[in-house]
Amino acid sequence: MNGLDQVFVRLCHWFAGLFPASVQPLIACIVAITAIMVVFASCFALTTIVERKVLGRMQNRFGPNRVGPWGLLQPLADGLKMLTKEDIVPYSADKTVHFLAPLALTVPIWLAFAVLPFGRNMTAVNFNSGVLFFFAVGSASELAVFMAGWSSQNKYSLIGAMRAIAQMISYEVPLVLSTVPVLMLAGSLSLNDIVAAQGTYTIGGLARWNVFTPWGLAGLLLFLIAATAESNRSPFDLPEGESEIIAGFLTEYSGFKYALFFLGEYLGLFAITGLAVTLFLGGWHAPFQWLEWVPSWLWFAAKFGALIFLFIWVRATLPRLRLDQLLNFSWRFMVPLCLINLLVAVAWYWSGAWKSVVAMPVRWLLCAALIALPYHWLGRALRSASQSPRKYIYAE
Amino acid sequence: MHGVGIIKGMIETARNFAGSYTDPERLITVQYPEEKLPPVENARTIPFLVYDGVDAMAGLRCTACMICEKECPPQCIYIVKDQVKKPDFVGKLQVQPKVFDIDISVCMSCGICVEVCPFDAIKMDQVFELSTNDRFGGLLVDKTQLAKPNEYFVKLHKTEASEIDARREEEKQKAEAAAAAKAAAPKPTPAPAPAKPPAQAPAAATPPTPQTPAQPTAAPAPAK
Amino acid sequence: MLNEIAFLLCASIILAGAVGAMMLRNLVHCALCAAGAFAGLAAIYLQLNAEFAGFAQLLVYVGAVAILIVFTILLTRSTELQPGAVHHSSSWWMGLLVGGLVLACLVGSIMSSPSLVRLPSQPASAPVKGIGEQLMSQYIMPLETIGLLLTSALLGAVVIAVREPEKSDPPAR
Amino acid sequence: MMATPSSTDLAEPPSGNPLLEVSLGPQHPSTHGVFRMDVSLDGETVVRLKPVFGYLHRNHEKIAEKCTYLGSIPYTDRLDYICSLTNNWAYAMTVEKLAGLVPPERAEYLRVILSELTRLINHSALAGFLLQDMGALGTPLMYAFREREKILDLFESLTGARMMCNYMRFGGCRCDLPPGWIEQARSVVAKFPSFLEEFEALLTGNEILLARTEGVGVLPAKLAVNAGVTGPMLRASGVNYDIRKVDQYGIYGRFKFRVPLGERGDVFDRYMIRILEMHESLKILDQALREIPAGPIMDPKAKLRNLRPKPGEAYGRIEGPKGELGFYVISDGGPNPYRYRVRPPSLINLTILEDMCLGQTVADVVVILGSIDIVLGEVDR
Repeated sequence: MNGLDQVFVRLCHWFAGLFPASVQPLIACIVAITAIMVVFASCFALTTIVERKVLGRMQNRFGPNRVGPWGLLQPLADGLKMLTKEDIVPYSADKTVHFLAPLALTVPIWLAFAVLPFGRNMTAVNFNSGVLFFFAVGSASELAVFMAGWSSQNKYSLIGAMRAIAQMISYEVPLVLSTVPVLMLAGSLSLNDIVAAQGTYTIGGLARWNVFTPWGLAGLLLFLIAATAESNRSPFDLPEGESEIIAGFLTEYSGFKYALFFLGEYLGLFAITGLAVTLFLGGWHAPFQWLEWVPSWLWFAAKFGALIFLFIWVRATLPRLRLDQLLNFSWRFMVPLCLINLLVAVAWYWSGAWKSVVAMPVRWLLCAALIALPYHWLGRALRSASQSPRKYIYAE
Repeated sequence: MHGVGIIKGMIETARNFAGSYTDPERLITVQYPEEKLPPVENARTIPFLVYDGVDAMAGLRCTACMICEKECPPQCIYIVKDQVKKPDFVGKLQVQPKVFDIDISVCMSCGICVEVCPFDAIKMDQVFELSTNDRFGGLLVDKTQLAKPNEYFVKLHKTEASEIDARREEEKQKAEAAAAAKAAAPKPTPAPAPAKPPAQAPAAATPPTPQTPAQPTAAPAPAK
Repeated sequence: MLNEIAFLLCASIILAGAVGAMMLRNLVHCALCAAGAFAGLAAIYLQLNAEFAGFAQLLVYVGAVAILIVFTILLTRSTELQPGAVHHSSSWWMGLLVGGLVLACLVGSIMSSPSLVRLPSQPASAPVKGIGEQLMSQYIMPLETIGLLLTSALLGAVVIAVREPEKSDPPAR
Repeated sequence: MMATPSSTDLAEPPSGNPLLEVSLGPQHPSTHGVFRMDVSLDGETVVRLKPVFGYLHRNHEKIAEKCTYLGSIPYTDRLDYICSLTNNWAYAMTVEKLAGLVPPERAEYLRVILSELTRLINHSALAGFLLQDMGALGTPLMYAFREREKILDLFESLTGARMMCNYMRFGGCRCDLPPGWIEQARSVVAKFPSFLEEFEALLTGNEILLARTEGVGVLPAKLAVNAGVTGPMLRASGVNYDIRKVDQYGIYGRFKFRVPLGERGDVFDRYMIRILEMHESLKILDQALREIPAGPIMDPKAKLRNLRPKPGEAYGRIEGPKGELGFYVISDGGPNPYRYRVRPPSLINLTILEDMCLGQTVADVVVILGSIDIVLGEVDR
């Protein structure tokens, strides 16, 4: 059991051991970087094909199935196409900024993977304030999107960039706020500590993941909504809403630069999904004690895959919001709910001292009500006056 | 409760996701080059010229009456009459087309040529893989390319073709009977031996189309 | 040795960013250079083992302040100065004076700082927990004061932003 | 290009910001063909919108004046290429008026059945396209197309073509039903409600759809009437005007169906009216498929070629899926019409686009445009 669980860690140690002791930390670092880049780059390739297939199936189509067996080589074909396409830079574009924007998006996103614990002992860098690091490098993408939109000197790009910045700033607040209860109750900013805090089991053998508490469940939902907005995915894909502003800030990009943007967006999605798994879904821990024999990285991968599927599923179902509705939703719904969720987490924490048979259900009910009622009120306030049930009359 | 509509929608897409694996009603895509839908009898793409017998040019039913050229809405048919006449299925001498071209890049597959043809000579084909690299020459088809045997027509439009064939057969028998009656008076000799190729077996029927009572008023060549 | 190289690298990034922010013609370029300088500063913090300060610098300055600057530039919409025109502010001596004063203050405080005395290197990484506790006990008053100040600034901004449509509403009709 | 603060011909917008002039189209993902809107934006709010069309003009009316009466029928297919059969009907009806032909009973039933099937196609495709414009990534569109495919199969087995049907003739229909068609049509009609249910579960209650459509692009009843708007768009504004009821053309007087009317005239009403109309169409289909008699399908007086109506004029109109579709034909006794004119519902409904869009955002413009339901083939002709 332990062998399979630690197979990658041991492989890394063995490989580093081939080198003199003075460079071993450096080698270990390089191995970790290579592993992350290989795994997530192929994950990107896989996700593009899986996304298109799942979308297709949800729309009663096959999805791509022509290149290779079951269309599995489609990402390769797409990549080749992207690489061989002409790289067009508009005449009036700001060439330097136009060139730097895809780099500024993609490079910091890679850094974010450094702090994610992918399995037992499988964190590249264990920062004391890992969560903060994650958000810090993630915030660079806003600037990159702005650079792309502004430098293209195209009206659609500019509108897209403005939308993107407004959206990302607005949703960064609930994104960070929804993680605060987790940090607070774990008492640490380190992702490893947060995973460890969720690593124990109740008497029934069920894991103590954060998502199994009322505040954790609400927090996960809030986090996922904010994450969708942060990674510009449907229904929050306004910055590149193709039916309105062509492709938003990507309008003037082609070829490899476009591919880099594409890569950056997916990597951003992966990173934030990994963070959601770590913060709320117990990281690499098994949901039940008797399932602990399954390698930890497999658990991480399974949860990760499930969340990615959820994102695809949402994308297949929902229409897009409008910008003012999007911002209203963030400031008038998400942010207050996140703050209330903080209070709920505190209530949950303090009531934890109450030991009784009925304690658990009562606590659950109370905390769930504390979060559900504001949800209802805020939701009602969000609907405009024109949104009331209407009835249609029929003329004979 | 807010969010119920969204959840309902997501259940619907999930149902379709699962359904696309189990329910053929939900996944109706046809994997085109490998599998093709069975042809529909009424389907029409571009016109073709019907001929009887084995020799395509000799057996063409077309009498170059120019009606289709005149009626064609996008004017994609071009006909030149031949000075040499040839006998038709009842043995009557008829004008034949020297040139019969259809520009299928212009043709809009309406089938009006078929409706107005009094000789059942032009019918709608069902081929649809017509793309070519040569957009001018490749899409201008002449009478040799347009000519298809009657058996082909029977294969495509079974109901219509059998009706027409029956009518033509009746017509032919009538004509033969008339010829026999005429010939019986002086001497019983089969007349049309050298002019006509003998393998004109399945041909038969009257010129006017079944449902349309259109009379070939403008037809330069008399049908009977 | 490695440390020195890293420091020089970061310092040159900061310097280049700062000079760019000052000298470039295009305001958006200036803002982007400033963001680069902020990032360099964060790198220096990290090099000093001040993880929290470094990440906070990155999050707040690159993630928020730079964006804010860029947004302001875009909303005021004069991204490019007239080419060729030399811009001499009439109060250039005032700028010089302020710059000199700031420099003097910085030099004075650095020179009088006890940290100039080289001590044997100490691994003084401030844990996040420690920072939090200090903020909540020793520095509670300054923290609260800053909070109050920022809140009032925010409210003021909201008041300014809200007033505009009211003013322009009557003529629109 | 960056926005320039020039735009001298415009009044300063309320916020004092310079306007951003954007040309949406003619090559834009959601202009439903080649349609252009010159939009002036204050931020994202539309302060001026100028529709520009004509990119798909192909001289339909002039061609028809040079063509025989018969030769124009396939061209009418290509007006509104989603509903070729209703176009056929409107034109055939006009010429029948001109030439004094009366289609037999069976042909009238066939026309009703085919035009109601066309209405189903059009409305479901419209709802799909509307949601596509709203950013729903094609899922509703694909569901709509899945059902449309079944109806197109019916069309193909009857008329020989899926979209360019070219089926109706002056005094009747081109050919009779193939065996088994009625049963096939019945089964399609029987299954359609389950599709509508699925569609409504996916969309009608969806909070995002409600937020995007309610109160957006409101068209007051008075403005709608003054602008000559017809069809579901007019009824969504609450005006009871359905030519099937007003004229009772064909044999529509025999069927029992109701006309749903909207309350507020916003995009949601326009979406919902179409869904409700599909339910009513199913009722008509149900009755027609049950009652269709046997008999001839052509007026014996009708002749296919060389139609030369007596000199005179006629205007025939039907309730097309998009609104009042009318043909105006003047005959001078010759083989082709002296004057031929189409009243395209898409074009006339499109004319009030600016009135509905002012004060809304760019994102709303595409949704409002989608809710008008235009086909550029008909707008530009």
